[in-house]
This record gives sequence, C-alpha cells and structure tokens, in this order.
Amino acid sequence: MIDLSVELPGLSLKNPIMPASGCFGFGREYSEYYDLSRLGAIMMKAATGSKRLGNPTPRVAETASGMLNAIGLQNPGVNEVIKNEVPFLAQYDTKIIANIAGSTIEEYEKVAKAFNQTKDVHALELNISCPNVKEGGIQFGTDTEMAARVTEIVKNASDKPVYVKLSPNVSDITAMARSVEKAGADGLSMINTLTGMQIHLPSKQPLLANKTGGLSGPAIKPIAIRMIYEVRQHVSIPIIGMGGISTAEDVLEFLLAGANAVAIGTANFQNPFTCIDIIEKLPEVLKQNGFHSVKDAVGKGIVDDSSNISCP
Amino acid sequence: MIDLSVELPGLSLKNPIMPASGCFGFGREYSEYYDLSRLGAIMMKAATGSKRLGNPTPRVAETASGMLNAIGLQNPGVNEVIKNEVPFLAQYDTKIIANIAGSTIEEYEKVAKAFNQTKDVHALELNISCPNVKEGGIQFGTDTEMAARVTEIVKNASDKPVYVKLSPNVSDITAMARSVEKAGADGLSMINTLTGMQIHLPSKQPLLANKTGGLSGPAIKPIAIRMIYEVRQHVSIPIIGMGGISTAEDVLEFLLAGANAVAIGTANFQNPFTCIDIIEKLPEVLKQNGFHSVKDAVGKGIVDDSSNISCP
Amino acid sequence: MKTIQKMIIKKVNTIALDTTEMVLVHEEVARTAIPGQFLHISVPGHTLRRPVSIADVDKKEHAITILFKQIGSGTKALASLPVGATLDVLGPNGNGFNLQEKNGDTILLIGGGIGVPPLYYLGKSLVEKGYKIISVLGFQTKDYVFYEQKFSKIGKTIIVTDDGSYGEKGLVTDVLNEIEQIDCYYSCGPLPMLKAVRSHLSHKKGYLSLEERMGCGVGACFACVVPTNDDSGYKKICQDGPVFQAEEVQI
Amino acid sequence: MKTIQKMIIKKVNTIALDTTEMVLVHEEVARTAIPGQFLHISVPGHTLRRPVSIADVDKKEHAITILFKQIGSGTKALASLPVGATLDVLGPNGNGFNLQEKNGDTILLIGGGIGVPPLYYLGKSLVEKGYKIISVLGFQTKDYVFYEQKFSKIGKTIIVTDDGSYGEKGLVTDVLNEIEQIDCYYSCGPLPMLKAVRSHLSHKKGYLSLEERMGCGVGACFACVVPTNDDSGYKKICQDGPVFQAEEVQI
Ligand SMILES: Cc1cc2nc3c(=O)[nH]c(=O)nc-3n(C[C@H](O)[C@H](O)[C@H](O)COP(=O)(O)OP(=O)(O)OC[C@H]3O[C@@H](n4cnc5c(N)ncnc54)[C@H](O)[C@@H]3O)c2cc1C
Ligand SMILES: Cc1cc2nc3c(=O)[nH]c(=O)nc-3n(C[C@H](O)[C@H](O)[C@H](O)COP(=O)(O)OP(=O)(O)OC[C@H]3O[C@@H](n4cnc5c(N)ncnc54)[C@H](O)[C@@H]3O)c2cc1C
Ligand SMILES: Cc1cc2nc3c(=O)[nH]c(=O)nc-3n(C[C@H](O)[C@H](O)[C@H](O)COP(=O)(O)O)c2cc1C
Ligand SMILES: Cc1cc2nc3c(=O)[nH]c(=O)nc-3n(C[C@H](O)[C@H](O)[C@H](O)COP(=O)(O)O)c2cc1C
Ligand code: FES
Ligand code: FES
Repeated sequence: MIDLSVELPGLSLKNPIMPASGCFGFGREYSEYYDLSRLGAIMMKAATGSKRLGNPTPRVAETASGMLNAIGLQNPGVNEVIKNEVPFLAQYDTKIIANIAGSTIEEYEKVAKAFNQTKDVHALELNISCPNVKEGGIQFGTDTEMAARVTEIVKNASDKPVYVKLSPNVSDITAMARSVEKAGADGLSMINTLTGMQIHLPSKQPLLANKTGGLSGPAIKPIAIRMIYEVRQHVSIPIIGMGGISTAEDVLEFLLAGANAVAIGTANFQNPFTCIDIIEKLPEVLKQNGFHSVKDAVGKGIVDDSSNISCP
Repeated sequence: MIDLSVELPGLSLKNPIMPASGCFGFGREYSEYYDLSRLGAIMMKAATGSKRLGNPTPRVAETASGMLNAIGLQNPGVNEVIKNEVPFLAQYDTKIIANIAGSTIEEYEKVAKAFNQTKDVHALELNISCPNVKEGGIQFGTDTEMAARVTEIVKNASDKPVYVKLSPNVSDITAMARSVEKAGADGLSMINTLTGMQIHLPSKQPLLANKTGGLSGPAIKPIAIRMIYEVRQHVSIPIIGMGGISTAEDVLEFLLAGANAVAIGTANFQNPFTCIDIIEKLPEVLKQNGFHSVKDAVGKGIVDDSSNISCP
Repeated sequence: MKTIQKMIIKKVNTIALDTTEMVLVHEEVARTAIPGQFLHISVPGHTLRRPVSIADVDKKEHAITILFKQIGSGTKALASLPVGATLDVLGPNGNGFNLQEKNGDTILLIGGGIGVPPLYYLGKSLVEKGYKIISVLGFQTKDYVFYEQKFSKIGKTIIVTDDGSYGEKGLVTDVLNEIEQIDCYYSCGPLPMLKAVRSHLSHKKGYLSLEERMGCGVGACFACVVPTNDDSGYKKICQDGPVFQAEEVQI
Repeated sequence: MKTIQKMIIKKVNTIALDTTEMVLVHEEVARTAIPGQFLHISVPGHTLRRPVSIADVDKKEHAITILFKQIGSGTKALASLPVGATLDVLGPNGNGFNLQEKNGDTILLIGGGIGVPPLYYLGKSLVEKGYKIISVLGFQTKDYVFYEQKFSKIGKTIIVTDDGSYGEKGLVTDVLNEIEQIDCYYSCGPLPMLKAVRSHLSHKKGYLSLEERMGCGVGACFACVVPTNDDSGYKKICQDGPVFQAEEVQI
C-alpha cells in the first residue's frame, strides 16, 4: 500500500493533489464531472474585500505549451464567497483553502478576518502577485519587505495557517521565501504565473485587453521546479508546488524537488479529470520509482553539494 | 518591394535576422547548409578571457516547447576565437557580433579589448547572465549597479558598439535596461534564457550535470514579448529581440513589441534553415500586415495608455 | 456525471473556401444536444480546447455535424484529421437556444460567416415545432458561401456578400427592411454584425449567440465573460450562454 | 550543401519488447551512409531531434534500417508513425567507423541493448571487406533480444542476458575470455559496459561509439561533448564522433 497522505499545517490531506486557485472556480462546475471528495484539497478562486468585475475580454490567449490569463480577480467579494460558495464546498470530504487577494494591506486584512469567521475554510493562500495601489503599483510579491508586511498582517488577522503564494517574477526567489517565512508564513505555495504578453497580428495589438497576462502550463514547469528546488534548501516550512503539472510523473518531479503537495491549474482545462487521473496513477508511479509514500519522495531529488554558480 | 534593411549602431543589416549566440557555434556547421552571407548578422558563441571547458554533461534537456541548456561557456578563449574563428566568418558578407562573457569585470574588459583589435567584428554583445565570482556569484545581470559597471568598463575598453544582453530572471527588467542605457550601452539584446531545472525520474536527480540550465524556445516567447514591450517604452536605444522565435510571424510579433532586429536560437536545432526560411517569408508577412519595411513595424504594437496595474 | 466524449470522425468535407464540414458520431451527444450548444474540442498539440457550435444533428444516425473555418493553427489541425480518428470533446456545452418559450409564428435567422452553422440546427428544430423561418445569411465573398440550399429547404433564404459576388451586395442589415413581418429573431456572427442587427431590430424580441476566447469552456475560469445590462456584472458565455437575450448583454 | 532529408517510412515492426525496427527509403542517404553514423530525426511535438544509429543499408533498394527502443515520449511517438509517413531527418551525421584502416583479420563486435544496431551494418560491411567477425551481444532479458540470426550469418555470435533467460547469463565482459584471438574490437552500448569492455581489452585496439544528449546534432551547440585524454579538452560526439578510439576519450 502506497501512502498518499500528507500532513501540512491545518491540512491533513488524504492525497497531495488539489486544483490550483483560479482554475477550478468554486468547484461547482467540476463537481459535475467527479466527486470532489476525492481531492486532497481545493484551492478556491481568489476572493477580495468586495466584489470585483475583473478585466475586459479577451482574458486568455494560447501560447506554446501554455496559456496567458488576465482574469483580473473577478469574484463576488469575500462575504458572498463565504455565504454562497464555501457551504457548497463544505459538503465534500476535502480541505478548503481560500485564496485571498487585495490592492492594499488593509484589503488583505479584511479578507483574512472574514474567512477567519468560517470553520469550513482550513487554510489561507495569500496571493501576493498583486499590485499594491498605495505604493505605486509595485507587486507585493516582488518586494521582500512588502511581502513580509502583508504576511504578518494576515497572520495576525487570522488563526488559520497561511500559505504565501510566491510570484516567480523576481530576481531572487529564495530571498522572498525566507522573508515571508520569517514573517510567520506557515507554508509556501509556488509558483504563480510568469508575466507574459502576446501580440495579435490581425489587430497589431496585445491580444489580452489587459495587455499582459500570467503564463501558466507545461511551458513554465522547468522554472517552477528550479524555484522549488532552490527554496527548499533555504526554508523549512512546507511547499505546495505548482506550475505546469499534468501527469503523475510531473507530480513526482515536484515532490523530488521539494514540494510537499501539489496543485494543478491549466491542465484541468484540457482534461477536467486531470486531478483524478493523477490521484489514480500516483501510487503506481511512486512504487515504480521505489517510494512507499508521498512523504518518502519529498526533497529526494536535491543533490547536496555547494550551490552551483555557472553561466549557462 | 519590402525593405528588410535595418540600421543599428555599427550594424548596417541587409535584413533583421541573425542566429543567436551559442546556437550557431562560430558558423562553420551551418555554413554547410546555406550561404551565411544571406544572414543579416551572426552572433558568435560567447568568448571568455581564456579557454573554458564548460560544464560536465548532460548539458541539455528537452522541455515542453523548449529546452534547457547548461553548456557553461565552453570556448577556446578570445585569442583563439580571433585567430581561428573570426577569419572564417569574415569571408561572408554579413555582420559579426561577438558575444563576450566573464566571471569578473576584469575578464570582460580583457575580452572587449581583444576584440577591439579586429576590424572584422562589428559589434559586441555583452552577456551579463554570468555570475560575478568576486561578488559571491550574484549574476551581473540581476543587479543594476553591477550591470552598469560592466557596461561602462566594456564601453571604455572598446570602440565597438555594445549591445547589452539582458537576463530575464529579474523583478524589474526596465530598471536593468535603463541602468545599462545610462551606463552607455548602444543597444540591448533580450532576452537571455530563464533559469530552469528538470529532474530525471530514473536517477531522481537534476538531469543536467549543472543542475540548473537556461530555458529557451517557444515556451518563453510570451515572456520575451512582454519584456521587450515594457523596455521599449523606457529606453531609446535599439533592441535586438529573441526568445522562442521560429517563424516570420513570430518576428513580426517581436517587431511590433519594439524590437529593431531579432535573433534565432533554439529553432536552428529543429530546422537548420530557420533563419533562411524566415528571411524568405518575412517580406510577404510584412506585406500582408500592411507594412512596407521592417522599420515601419517596429514598436507599432505598443498601445499608448497608462501602464496597466492589475493582478492576473 | 458529465464525462469526456469520444466522438468518431465520420466525414470531413471542404464545403467552401477555408471552411470544413465534419460529421461526428456519438449516441449520447446526438440524443441530448440542443441547438446553440457547442462542443469544446481538444486539438492535438494545443493547450486549449476549441469551441465549435453544433450545426446539425441526425438523431437516428447519432451524427453531429460541425462546420468551422480554418483561421488558425487549431482549426487547421482539426481539419486535417482523418476519417476514423477519435475526437476528445467536452459537451454539448452551454445553454443553447430556448425552444420552449413561444415566440409568435415567424422567426428570422440572421447569420454572418462562421456564425451561420448553429442557425441551421436551430432552424430545422423550429420548423419541426411549426414555426415559419426566414434566413438572412451574410458572407465575405461568393467563395465563402455554404448551406444555401439547406437553409432554402427550411424557409425563404437571402444571401448577401460583402462584395456582391453572390446574392445581394452589402451587409445583412441592408436587407432587413425587405423582410416581411417577423415575431422574433436569432442571430449569430461577428460582433459588429450583432450590434447592427440588434439596433436595427430593437423593437423585436431577439437572441444573440456570442463568441469569446475560452479557457475551461465549462464556467470555472471566468475567461469568457460578457458584461450584462443589469447589476450582475458579467455572465459567462460558456455556461450562461453562448445564447443571450439581445437586451441582456452589453456588446 | 547539406539539406534536410525527407525519408519515407516503408516498414515498421516490433522486433523485441519495446523495440521497433523501421525501414526508411532515401536514395542519397542509402548511397552515402557509413556504419556508425546516425540520423537526427525530427519527432512531431518535440523541440529536439532524436539521434538514432543506422542499423543497416540496402543500397539497391535505397533502404535504411533503424532500430530503436521506446524509452520516452519521442521514441514512442516515432514508433507510432504509420507506413508512408515522411520523416524529417538530418544526416547521415557523425564520423562513423573507420573502415579504411587495416586492423588485422578478426574483429570483435560487442553490443549492449540498443547499442547493438550500428554494429550490424558495421559487421556486414567488414565481412564484405574480408574480415572475420565475432559478435557478443548483451541484452537485459530474453524479451529484449533481437537480430541474433542476422548476426549469426556474419559470424560467430554469443548472446548474453543479465538474468540468463536467453543465451549465457551475465555481462558481455563475462564471456570475453572465451573468445579466441582477435585483432581489434568495436563496441557500442551503455557507458558502464563500454568502460568494462575497454578495461578488459586494454591490450587491444578498439573503437567505442558513444551517446550523449544532443541539441543541434551537427556540432554547433557544444551539448554533446566527451572529455578527451589529450589536452584538447572536449570532443563533440555528434561531429567528432559518435565513434572514438577507445583510448582517446575519458569515459
Ligand atoms: C461558443 C462558440 C462557438 C463557436 N462556433 C464556431 C463554429 O461553429 N464554427 C467556427 O468556425 N468557429 C466557431 N467558433 C470560433 C472558433 O472557436 C475559433 O475560430 C477557433 O477557436 C479558432 O482556433 P484556431 O486555433 O484556428 O485560431 P487561433 O487564432 O490560432 O486560436 C488561438 C486561440 O484563440 C481562440 N480563438 C480564436 N478565435 C476565436 C473565436 N472567434 N472565438 C473563440 N475563441 C477564439 C482559440 O480557441 C485559441 O484558444 C466558436 C466560438 C465560440 C466561443
Ligand atoms: C549517436 C547516437 C545514436 C543512437 N542510436 C540509437 C539507436 O540506434 N537506437 C536507440 O534505441 N537509441 C539510440 N540512441 C539513443 C536515442 O537517441 C534515445 O533513446 C532517444 O533520444 C530517447 O528519446 P525519447 O524521447 O524516447 O526519450 P526521453 O528520455 O523522453 O528524451 C528526452 C531527451 O533526452 C534525449 N535522450 C534520452 N536518452 C538519450 C540517449 N541515450 N542518448 C541521447 N539522447 C538521449 C532525447 O533525445 C531527448 O532530447 C542513440 C543516441 C545517440 C547519441
Ligand atoms: C485562468 C487562471 C486563473 C488564475 N487565477 C488565480 C487566482 O485567482 N489566484 C491565484 O493565486 N492564482 C491564480 N492562477 C494561477 C494558478 O493558481 C497557478 O499558480 C498557475 O496557473 C500555475 O499552475 P498551472 O501551470 O498548473 O496552471 C490562475 C491561473 C489561471 C490559468
Ligand atoms: C545551447 C544554447 C547555448 C547558448 N549559449 C549562449 C551564449 O554563449 N551566450 C549568450 O549570450 N546566450 C547564449 N544562449 C542564449 C541564446 O542566445 C538566446 O538568448 C536564448 O536561447 C533565447 O532564444 P531562443 O529561444 O531563440 O533560443 C544559448 C542558448 C542555447 C539554447
Ligand atoms: S471558458 Fe472558463 S468560464 Fe468560460
Ligand atoms: S549536439 Fe550540438 S554540438 Fe553536438
């Protein structure tokens, strides 16, 4: 028997597989394809302080082995999410992770406090890939101090474990990770999307109405693996890994790089059963590679020697 | 008649297409496939102060719509390059751009001075995606001050125009671009590879002997386009664009985003004739999209309005 | 529970310039599909599925017809698949045209280019319900015209082309004045056409089928939204649409 | 000038577990290929080409045989291509085995697993030149054994399997002592085998065919290097190799 269970702060997971935030709505649509109780956890779409309409369309573009999205945090606001969405998900025997976002520290605090009122949410995922409108639009996630500050505030506002979701658009991902760990993060979730753009030849303009969008899908997997591998060696809190996963083999690659559990985003769009297929195949893939449990594999790909410094 | 010519500092190009550094050696191998005189220019493989053996193998890995490489600057050293390689390329009616690299400011300076002695090299491409061994291995290309310093030194060491090749592994690409422009760069070349990793399941270790490698190919195109689009609005020096180009349509996308010319790397491996195919098809693609020349298209995709700040 | 449908390609024809007609076989899809719904089709080598409307259904043969224009790499790859190959499809997705509501006797179908296909299955279904159908179909040029005969069989059909190379010259809205009394209209086509149609027929009840770039195609990602005219903000085209009441949406 | 070769697939067979034999037709490649050279094959949906050795050539039929093991997505995709499809190939690439040099009378071929294929074309060519051939071929298990009969036709052939499920049990080096006097050896297979073979036969002249992950496959990218035993540093397997004198390289 291969043990798929994983123990993370606030999250006792039957398996390490969960849909990634923003790629699974609030679960209703995919609940028509399979029983959500089979999932280790569910990461809900980002919630903000009040309702947001998001960006104009087009909001998505296809790229080589990936896609760009600029949804723009469309959501009904945290109170509606708690009222209308959380109860639906709470019917299922799975863990609920609330993804929280905002444009100011105060907004993050408000959202965290609101989710703290519901026992049905098991952990918070702090999406810091958002611009801080009070500080000239610099992303919280590209500045170690702002990231630490928002982490602290959210930790103080809530009793729930907080997983900080790191942005890959940074020069030094380990500095970001260390900074939020020091600020009290219970775990990390990485990576969010890489900022990209596509120009639409017929219109000769950026295809997305928002111009830039977040790159996700298999194209970014090598970047996610590298960042997790690096971060794993510098922090001791657990990591929920994501970025381009579509197979059970990919999951093992993330575990070996140091992820404790994983999330699946873009792959759901190609195949709504991706999470389930992976949950079914993972035991066999672990076994073939000599592991008896998910825990066994975590970080086993890390080669312990002096960090390499070379120019590619 | 569609005008493909481009005038850049030191580079009067018959067309905007050139092979990217490291993907074309010193031209000998691909000269067996076609007449190199058809190319706008050739970017030579990086040269360092003295001979380097590079990294152990495996040095490359395939990824979804891309590849990782960690060649590690294998080259015979700048003097051998000048003696044995430049004369070969100088036979062709094309421009030669020398890619220079080093582990210290002094090494860059030495290489730049050496190339300054040969009239056959028309411009320098300054590869700053290298770790500075004297400063704890931080890449020159992820620190605005170090990048500016190496740019200045190289400018002073040489009369040739200097194109600084930016690393995409940074939080703020426009800050890097502005910094090297201020330091005297004549142009930019972007983007270099994104740092990535692949874990090899059979061995449960990073596949590349160097562990990390540089991600290139179509997977990174959206990131290259976004960075060029952003940088174009903040600097006035020309940009040689690259990252995932494989078709003439891709080239137009780069021109619209603000590149003045383009380089093609990984695509040569799939199809050795990529550069030639693109040179042949580009006039038709420009025409279909309403342009009479390459110059016409440069930057035409940039939508002039307040910079967007939104969370994807 | 919903599942992925494995649909077998039975026929592939080029029926107009760059335009492919493909017949797929699947019992359940054929049995349940409503006019206006779409299939969300996986295309080898592409991250995102391609939404394509259902153009016709033969319930007896379990055959579903789709028509699509080869505009990019996805539709080109789709068109090149051989007979006998299996398509991986989500669907039928979306709400479809509301056929329950009673909307008078005479219905006008207004299609533009590759917006024409879903109107055919709709028209056939409406005729079966006893409605009288009039169709106005616009195409760029003669080379792009398709299904004229099929539409003619279900009612009076007017073809217009942008350059007058076939049928009447001009836009679909140019001929709307010639049309006798109608009770309701259904329209599908490019956005500028839908806008023009709606303002022309603002006194009539109407339905529009919209397109937008999609991620999931099932309502989970919020990619394919359209602003609404009420306070609700946005509706999702893949789930709440693709068919909307004309006045419901901001286009 | 070199060009891309369009080679047509004439036959595809499974000849052992996970092992595909494919026959390709191309006049020029068949005319020029030397034993030990490889084809650099483009596989749909993959960024990098796959290097595969030439296993046999029928100059009259313009037929080139390759044998490959399905180890990953590239070789699996290759194996699934239909007869009649066209492969996009660079090659023949690399130096090949040196057949000009005179190396005594009796030549030993030592192949391991999927390193066996290039030795067949080599052996056939050597026999034509009047050499006597002895072959030692190692495989994991019985299920992976192929080409025993073909090798037997060109000389004495000993098969070994790791588990003894076919032929002798053990490694190729375990049977080298049984072999009568030889003048020179050629070997291709996994690195540990090549190392063992070289140290076993250190007193003999020998050639090794090496493998390494490749980028360009033509010598331009410096991906596929092997350290040399002289001062030159590295040699490129795709261009200077894949065949090297046993003592030339550090393995
Ligand atoms: C509900 C619905 C029904 C449709 N029905 C039909 C039909 O019956 N026949 C037909 O020919 N076309 C139809 N379309 C449009 C069709 O989906 C696009 O033409 C197709 O996706 C283009 O793919 P491509 O790879 O060829 O083009 P590319 O431009 O290369 O595609 C790139 C990306 O943009 C998306 N895209 C491009 N154009 C459109 C578009 N107009 N609408 C939505 N996504 C787009 C693609 O799906 C893909 O994700 C429909 C679209 C929707 C939303
Ligand atoms: C000169 C040469 C000749 C070869 N001849 C044969 C042959 O005749 N028959 C045969 O079965 N195999 C041969 N190989 C090995 C063959 O190239 C690999 O098995 C094949 O590339 C694996 O591709 P994949 O997509 O199935 O595996 P994956 O592991 O999915 O491939 C991923 C990447 O690694 C590369 N790769 C993986 N294994 C190898 C390897 N052993 N050598 C080089 N690159 C590798 C692939 O080319 C690809 O770029 C040869 C290799 C070389 C260098
Ligand atoms: C359409 C879409 C919407 C997303 N929305 C959110 C979001 O609301 N909050 C968030 O933290 N991440 C969001 N993401 C990022 C994903 O959760 C995930 O980090 C990223 O897509 C990488 O994983 P993948 O390659 O498996 O998709 C979104 C991604 C996509 C594709
Ligand atoms: C195998 C390989 C070797 C490279 N070597 C160099 C190099 O020596 N110097 C350099 O500046 N860039 C080097 N690069 C980066 C390319 O020049 C180019 O910036 C990058 O690959 C993106 O372009 P592409 O996607 O078209 O390959 C190398 C890339 C590859 C794939
Ligand atoms: S495409 Fe995802 S909500 Fe419509
Ligand atoms: S594969 Fe590029 S040098 Fe050998």
